[in-house]
Amino acid sequence: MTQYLIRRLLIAIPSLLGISVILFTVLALAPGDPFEELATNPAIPPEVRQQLRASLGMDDPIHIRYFSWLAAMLRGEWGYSFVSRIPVDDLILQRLPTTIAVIGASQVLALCIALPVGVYSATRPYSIFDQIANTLAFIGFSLPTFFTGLLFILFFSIYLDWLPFVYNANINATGWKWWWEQIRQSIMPVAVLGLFQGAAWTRYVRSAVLDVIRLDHVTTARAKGLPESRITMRHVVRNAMIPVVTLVALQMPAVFGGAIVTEQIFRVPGIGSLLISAILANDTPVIMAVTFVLSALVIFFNLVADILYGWLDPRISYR
Amino acid sequence: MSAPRLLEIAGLKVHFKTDDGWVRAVDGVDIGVDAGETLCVVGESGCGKTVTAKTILKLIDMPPGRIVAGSITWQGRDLVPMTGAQMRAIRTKQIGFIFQEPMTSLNPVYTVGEQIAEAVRMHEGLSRRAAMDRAAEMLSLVHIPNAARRVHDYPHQFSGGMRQRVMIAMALSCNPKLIIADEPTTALDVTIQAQILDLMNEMKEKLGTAILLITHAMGVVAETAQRVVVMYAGKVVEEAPVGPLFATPRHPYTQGLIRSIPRLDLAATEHKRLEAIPGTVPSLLDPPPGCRFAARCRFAQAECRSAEPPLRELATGHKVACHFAESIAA
Amino acid sequence: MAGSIPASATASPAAASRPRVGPWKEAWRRFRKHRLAVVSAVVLAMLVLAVLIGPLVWRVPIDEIDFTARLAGPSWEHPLGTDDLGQDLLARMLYGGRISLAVGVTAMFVAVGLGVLIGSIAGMAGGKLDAALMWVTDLFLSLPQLPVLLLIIYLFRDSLKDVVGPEMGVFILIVTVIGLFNWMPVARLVRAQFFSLREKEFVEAARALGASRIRLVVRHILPNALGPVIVAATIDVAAAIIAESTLSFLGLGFPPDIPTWGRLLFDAKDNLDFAPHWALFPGLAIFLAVVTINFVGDGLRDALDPRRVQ
Amino acid sequence: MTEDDLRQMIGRVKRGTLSRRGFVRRMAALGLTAPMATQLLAITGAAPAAAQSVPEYRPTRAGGGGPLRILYWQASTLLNPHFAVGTTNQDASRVFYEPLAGWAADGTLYPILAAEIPSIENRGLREDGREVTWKLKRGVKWHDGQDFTADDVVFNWEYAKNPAVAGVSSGSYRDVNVVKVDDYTVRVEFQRPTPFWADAFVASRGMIIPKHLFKDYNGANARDAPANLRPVGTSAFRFASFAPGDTLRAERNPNYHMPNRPFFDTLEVKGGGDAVSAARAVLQTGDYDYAWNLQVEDEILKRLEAAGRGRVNIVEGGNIEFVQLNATDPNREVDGERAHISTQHPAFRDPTVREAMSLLIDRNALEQFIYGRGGPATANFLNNPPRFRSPNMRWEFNIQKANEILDRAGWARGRDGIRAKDGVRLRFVFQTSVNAPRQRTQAIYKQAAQRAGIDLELKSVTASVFFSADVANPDTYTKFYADMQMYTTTMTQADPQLFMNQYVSWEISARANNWQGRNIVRWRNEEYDRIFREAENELDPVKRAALFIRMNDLIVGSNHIIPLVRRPLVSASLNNIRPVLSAWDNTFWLLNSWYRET
Repeated sequence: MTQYLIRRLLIAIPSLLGISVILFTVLALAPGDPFEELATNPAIPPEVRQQLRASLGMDDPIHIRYFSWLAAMLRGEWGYSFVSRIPVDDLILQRLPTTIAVIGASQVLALCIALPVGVYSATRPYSIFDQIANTLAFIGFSLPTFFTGLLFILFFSIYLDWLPFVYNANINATGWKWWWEQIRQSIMPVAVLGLFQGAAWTRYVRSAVLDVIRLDHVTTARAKGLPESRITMRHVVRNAMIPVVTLVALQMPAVFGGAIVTEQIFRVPGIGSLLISAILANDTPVIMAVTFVLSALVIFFNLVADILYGWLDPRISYR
Repeated sequence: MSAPRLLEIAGLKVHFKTDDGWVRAVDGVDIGVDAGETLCVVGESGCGKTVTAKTILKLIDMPPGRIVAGSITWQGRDLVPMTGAQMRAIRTKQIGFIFQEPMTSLNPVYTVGEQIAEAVRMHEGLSRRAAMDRAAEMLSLVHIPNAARRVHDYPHQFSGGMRQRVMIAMALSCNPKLIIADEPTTALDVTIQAQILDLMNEMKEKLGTAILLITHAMGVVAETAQRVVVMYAGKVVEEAPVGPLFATPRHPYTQGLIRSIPRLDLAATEHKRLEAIPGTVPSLLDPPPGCRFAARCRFAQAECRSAEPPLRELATGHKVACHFAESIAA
Repeated sequence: MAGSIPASATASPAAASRPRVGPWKEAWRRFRKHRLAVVSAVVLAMLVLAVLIGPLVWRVPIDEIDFTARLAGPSWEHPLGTDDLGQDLLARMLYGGRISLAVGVTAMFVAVGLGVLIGSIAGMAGGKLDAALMWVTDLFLSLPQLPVLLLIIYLFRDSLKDVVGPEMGVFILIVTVIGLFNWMPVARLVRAQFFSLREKEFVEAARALGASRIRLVVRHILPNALGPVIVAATIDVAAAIIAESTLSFLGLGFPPDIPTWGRLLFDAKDNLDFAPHWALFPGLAIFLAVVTINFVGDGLRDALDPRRVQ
Repeated sequence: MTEDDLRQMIGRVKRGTLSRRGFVRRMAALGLTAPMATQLLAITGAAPAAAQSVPEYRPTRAGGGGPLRILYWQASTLLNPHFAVGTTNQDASRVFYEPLAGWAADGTLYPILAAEIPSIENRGLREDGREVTWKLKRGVKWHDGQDFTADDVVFNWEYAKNPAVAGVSSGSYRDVNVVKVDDYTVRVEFQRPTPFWADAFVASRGMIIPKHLFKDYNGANARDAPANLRPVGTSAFRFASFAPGDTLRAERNPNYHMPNRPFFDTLEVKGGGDAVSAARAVLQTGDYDYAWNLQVEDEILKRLEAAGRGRVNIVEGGNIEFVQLNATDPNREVDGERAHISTQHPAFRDPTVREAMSLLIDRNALEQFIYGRGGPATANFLNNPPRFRSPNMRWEFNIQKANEILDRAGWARGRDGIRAKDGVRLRFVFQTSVNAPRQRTQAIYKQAAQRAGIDLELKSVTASVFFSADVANPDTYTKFYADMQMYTTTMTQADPQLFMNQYVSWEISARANNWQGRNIVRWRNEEYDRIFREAENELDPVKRAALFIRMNDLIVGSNHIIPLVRRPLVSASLNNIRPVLSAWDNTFWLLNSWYRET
């Protein structure tokens, strides 16, 4: 097992490097300029911008810039954002809690919807519940998130005026008041994302359970005189969880990447909106750092998914 | 019959709803099993033998299946109206079941010990440790080598034959009075088949468990059965002790079955082509009136096509459903 | 022990009670049973028809600016109302719909095509090639879509414009980029299918019969992998339509005067509370297209997947 | 209005027979802007502006006002005024740092760290306009308790002009010399007579940073100073916390150097999102007190205001949204450079075509249906300060006339309806940045042009790409690789000198200067160059105003520049909030005097 792990990690290193090279060249070639506003302000003499770009080494050839970035990266310095001169790791760490809180909560909500509904509707195929759940699931993941987001704001914030729609990262209340405010302002983004994700996963769980429910060993279990609920939980769901768990594990990097559109609409200062503003301003260090972490997570969770798969299904052996 | 029989199936009808209408898979079946007896139910695939067996423990999906009529009396109590909870108390506790496909009948993610212990703990409330010990006992009982260690192995670490032994161990784990075996050896190759059949007979001797064996292989019948029931197109056509059935089969279908067994002893000398029964099984959607074997029966008369032959007892324990059974020579 | 009874060796002519049903007829029969899929297929057909025939029937020009009829609600003159420049929304929806749907479908073919290709190569080859292809998949999974899009549009837009004209040029660009970022799930799916199907007996049997590798893939393995690929394809169409609208959300999509559904929704989002019709109709159109495609996909999967039991 | 009429009126102000406000109003009627008029008075010795140039501050004690919550749709990322690139970062720095003086809305100088406004009377200002002496307020403390002295002011000059620091405010400090007279007096010396002397240490480029925190970072490491993210200033609010790209929080400075100020206890400036949701958060749901720079269709703002919770503030400024017709040919490459200065635009070199283009844009529709109060139509490029606004320019929207002049000039309609002459087709690429009102303007322009046989291909480029200075990127506005383009150019100073250098020939943007030149339309005119040089040293305000008016007439008359609408500063605030706003300075130029009407 550990031998397998080491081998997988060794493979991960070149792929991470490969990704960073390709990413760096894409960014270097892409247009866009972190000093956009500098250009429009007539009062600023042009050589200031020249000087600034030179000081940040933005005019050197690509490979030199890449190796200097890589060297800094290996030393643990992730560099400074061109736009705000703030160390990139501070930027990311600062936005991490919000992203994990909001996007993480939405994934948990999605699971809390998908698992019970998926299993229940699969154990009663073509019942009324199943058809309603199935149709709602379809509707759920066919609605684009930014459309539902807009409708939520229109309905809950403007017409009913229940919920604030501007996300405030640091609320200055304490104790439960803080929690209440936090919940009130996160309900909508979490709901929008959670319902969308939940709908997609419900369908997946249902089909996974349906595949297992017809297998012979389930009839064997029934022949053993086990109660229906026990059969469903221990025998059906336990087997159906194998593909579902791997799917959820593969989805984890998206939690870090944040939902760019939802964060834009609800102004959640998460990693997603940081990435967007950095991309539009071609702020290379920030983009490289965020995407580097993202790709590391993608590879890491691929490994986690495989290990989970092996742990859950004894038939898989690790050579 | 003096003491009530262990199991008495009377007039059982089980129909399945499909897009094209109701399939009358089992259409009035009477089968009885006595304690400690091995009864074989034989017939071509699709004659309703497996449905009958599974209906005893209500292992068929309802819907689309439905018990239309008849009763299944087990030790004096009719199982048909029983609730789920009552049925569960009987499954494996009193009636064990062995499935046809050992490769897929065990849950791949639990060890064989856990799967056996699960039934034992359910029915006899043993602690985890005691149940696992019982499982190890059962595995050694069915001749699985160093059972104490292998009880912690997973199903995919066993061969097909071994897995069927595990299934047998599981079925016997709560010392049931009757074991229903639905074609237990069909999926196995011949050498393993014999071992499994011997094992089941050994279990019968040791534990006094009655066996209801479902098969389509006349060889298996000859090898293990004490009494035989022959089914055709959802009905019982002949019932007799094994000796008289092979010696003096009364129903033309049974005669056809017996004649179509390749005879090794005669093969060297007579070079006869194997006999086959012409025609195919009638559709169970709208079965023809009268005797269902009429279309394929050499002796069929007009009456056979109109009136349904009742199951008549020609000799003690030997019943036949054919108007002209007496006159048909062996 | 003794031989078992073969099912009657000679099938007599009377046996075949039901007419010989070809696989496609069977698939159509099962598809018909999935009521919602049929309804969706009809709605989808109407949508496509409306988008194709519509502009011929409803001849109002798409960019006729009429300040007197600004933000008017649905009326006889403007069945779907007007936007803030008084342009007729029905005409714009019909014209834009043609592009949105085309983007969705073409991007899906690009994504599925690439996915199936890479998936099957990885599935069949295995070993080093498989590892390399999976590395490429991981790479694309972690590449942020936007900078690549910015780069590709910036690099190729002018050259493409001279060749095929501005609108078609951007169309090809956007379809390629969306396709380039949606093939990975399909590739993974097809690869997994290949690994499981490769060991199946019928594949070995075909190999035993001397089938060449390509024939094996095309005739035997791919048709069986069809079910999940179709479902993935339908999801891809939906994702492509949504991606196109997200691109206009950031102003990177088609030129501003091409009213795709995404662009209409983006323009309308600020007036949601005062002129809801302007945002609702494109939003509904996107939703309707996506949900019907998904239902049809689900129906197709039930029809084409032999293992699927009623 | 002749020069001596002017002198006669100034005399009456001195003798007190004419009030200052009356003089400024007459000057405005004459076309003299308020800021220049007051400067005029200052030069000729009339009394400096009294305190009445800003609204009255009613609260009677400092603090107790609770939180002040402000919303920006563009988040601030940096708190050092000398690196503050955009208005967002300048405003964020202004929460903590203060200049010697700021520009009030009516153009008068308002003393903040200065004890008084220099003028001829208090000998702050020398007759020949070559020297200014600032007297500093005494007893002012930095937030960390250190004293504010002249050393800080002199240090700011050294820091700003230091090329290694590469500060954005270097333009205002490079060609001046600053001398410390004593601990509370500083003298600024100019090389040449400078009519617009209030540039160094004033308003957005004049914020003073503490010497004791920045003296070790006066060089290449300027950007790594910790104080860049944890400012210590002299303003009414002290630093609390700062999440770049998201929220800035500050708390009341208890020992602030002005009595009874500030009114509010805490300040929160939230960034991110878009303009419409910012407007909604103030006008509709009232979650925030003030929303900055609402570039939103007026139609939407009017409807949001209907909720009655807040109102829209319009503050006139110098920004202008205009269209440029490329003087050079963007489609021909001359030694690797498109839109090369040596080429001439095949179509736009014909003045009739340019005139037709100016006739085809319906400015009235833009004002009425797109920009509303946020964009009054204008025929001039230079609109503010009012005294520089030329009375001679007219605009007209007349498709029929455009068709006539084009026909007369021989531009015949081809089969496809597009006019052409000697192989040149009137088919233009019209580019701008991604922005809702601009996309609407493009649509309106395209339809009108179509009716006149001219085909416009619309192109919209992401803002960060369009306004980029990246040499390799073909889509930047300075490269102008298109026939027409449209954007807003900003005027940050109350003086047009820097604003009008966009059309002098030595500023033409080309590969040689990495496309840094500000003359993007590549328009050359000897007369324009000559009078621009003259205006740089012209002390006499009346003559200088006339020069700038002539420059405006020259460039607008050529129709290479088609001004569309003025772009005043638009913001929203709750009904009970009393902000102090000015177009010539940052939003928070007088944050200490904001209060809430209870």
